[in-house]
Amino acid sequence: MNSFLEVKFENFEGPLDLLIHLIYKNEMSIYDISISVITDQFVEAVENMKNLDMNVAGEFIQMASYLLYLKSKMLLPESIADEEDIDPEEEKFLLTQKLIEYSFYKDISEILREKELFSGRFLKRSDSIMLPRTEKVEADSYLLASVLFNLLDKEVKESKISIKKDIIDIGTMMEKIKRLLKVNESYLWSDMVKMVSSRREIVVLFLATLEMVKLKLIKVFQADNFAEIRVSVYG
Amino acid sequence: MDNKEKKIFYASLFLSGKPLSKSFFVKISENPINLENRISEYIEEFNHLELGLKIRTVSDGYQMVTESVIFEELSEHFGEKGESLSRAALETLAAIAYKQPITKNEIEDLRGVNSSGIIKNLLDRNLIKVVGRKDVPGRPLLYCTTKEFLEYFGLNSLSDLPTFREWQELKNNK
Amino acid sequence: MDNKEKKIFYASLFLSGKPLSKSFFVKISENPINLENRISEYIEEFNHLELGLKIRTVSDGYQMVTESVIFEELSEHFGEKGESLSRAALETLAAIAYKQPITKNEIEDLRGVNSSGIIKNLLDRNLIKVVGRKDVPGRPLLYCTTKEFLEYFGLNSLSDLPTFREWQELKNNK
Repeated sequence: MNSFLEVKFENFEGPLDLLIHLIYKNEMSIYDISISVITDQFVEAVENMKNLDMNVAGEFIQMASYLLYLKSKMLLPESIADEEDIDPEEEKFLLTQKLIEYSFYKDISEILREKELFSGRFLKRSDSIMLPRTEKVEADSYLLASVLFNLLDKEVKESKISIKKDIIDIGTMMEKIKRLLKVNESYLWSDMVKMVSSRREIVVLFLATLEMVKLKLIKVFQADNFAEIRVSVYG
Repeated sequence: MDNKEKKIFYASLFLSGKPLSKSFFVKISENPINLENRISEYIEEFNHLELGLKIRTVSDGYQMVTESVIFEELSEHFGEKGESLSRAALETLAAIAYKQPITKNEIEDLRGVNSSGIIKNLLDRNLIKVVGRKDVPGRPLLYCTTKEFLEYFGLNSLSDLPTFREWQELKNNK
Repeated sequence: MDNKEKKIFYASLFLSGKPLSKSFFVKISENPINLENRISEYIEEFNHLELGLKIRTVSDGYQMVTESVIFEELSEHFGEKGESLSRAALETLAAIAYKQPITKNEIEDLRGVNSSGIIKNLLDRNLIKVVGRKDVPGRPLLYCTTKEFLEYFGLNSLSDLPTFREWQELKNNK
């Protein structure tokens, strides 16, 4: 058995990486590699990997066939090679250049790894702190008005512009009272007043209550002068 | 050892940028006994270094801030952006100021364009706030202007805003 | 006066989330003559205070960071835990750093493997950026490293990395 069996795919970034591994293992000079030896071992490694892992990346297989082709060309006497064919020596040179360049980046990536580890120990804050503006920029309220009224165009009547909208009308309030009386049959008036939020709503509540008494939906009862007023379902 | 605790104290405040509570330091301390006293010393020591930085105690915590003597110089480069509102923001704000409480849809109806981004921005700037939901299908959020809005425009109350008639008069006299 | 300049220098670095360039300080300085020398003094002074903080020169500027001796204590509570880069990512970055601007095809040619996923990841992490298109058929995108790349690796500039020739000499002397 040979030592390349343990070669695992995930340990190599690509075919160039594996080639460099093999060159080191064989203690070859990267400037003078034996295409024949390297090809045999590369093909063997790829075959082994194929057995272990079906998803052998295409790049490895491509490199394997390229190396086989190159090796066969180098074995042939020069006279047999036809003219338009590649020059194996030239190809070997190009491959060597590629391997050298790749091993340069590989080494640089090791340097980067060290720098990453070192630099990562210095923590920083990545958002800037913004100082609050203290001076007040007094914008012009006329400008504000102008912007809106222009938007509304001239057809808008002044009456439509109200600062505070009435959210609650008597009808809505009557519905609210009905819902309340479904939960409980009767309430103290003082408690009902606590359920609304503004004076305006108290007035609406009062009017709604009167309206409902008139419609005989509810009745209002006071035991004595100044006693609590009780509101309850009619009937 | 003590030295390390001090370093961690300063470094934490630097990294956070925001106030860190006493309990945070108690939690990360190896020796929480008398920590508060030691922290007081660290703060005093730091504040004597004249670094342009100060550690101040805020409600139940500590914060590293810049010294106020260099505020002017710093605020030019590190001041909060955007003192002036964009036209679109002003339009949206006007719609809210005069029609509040108002939903996003109603604003968009008025302006005729999507206003989500601007509303978010105005909320972030604290010029408007959510006051509830409208009792219509979908129960959309209702927006109102804030106190900061009044301050920003130098108003005492919403009734100080020019009315339509005042605006018309002003416009016609131009 | 001098004191104020120093304070502004420290405070600016405290406030900023990014390294601040020399030119930033030249721009805000009232007296830019010899500023760089004074800055060197400020840095040295600061780094001697043993505050758990230090000012480092990086990415052609200055940055306030925490000291590495308290990394373990701080990292639990602070700092975005970015995963360290994969070997493939580092290799790709190395190729881009030396060959920029470079296309995806050229990177793949150098590495001998498909690199799309890694390029996307590096773009997402802001370590590389697109700087245009190459004037060849298909007009592929061109990539460069960013300032964040320098910051991430604690480099001042790309020239902090060995040149190809330096590397070859080192190799041959082994």
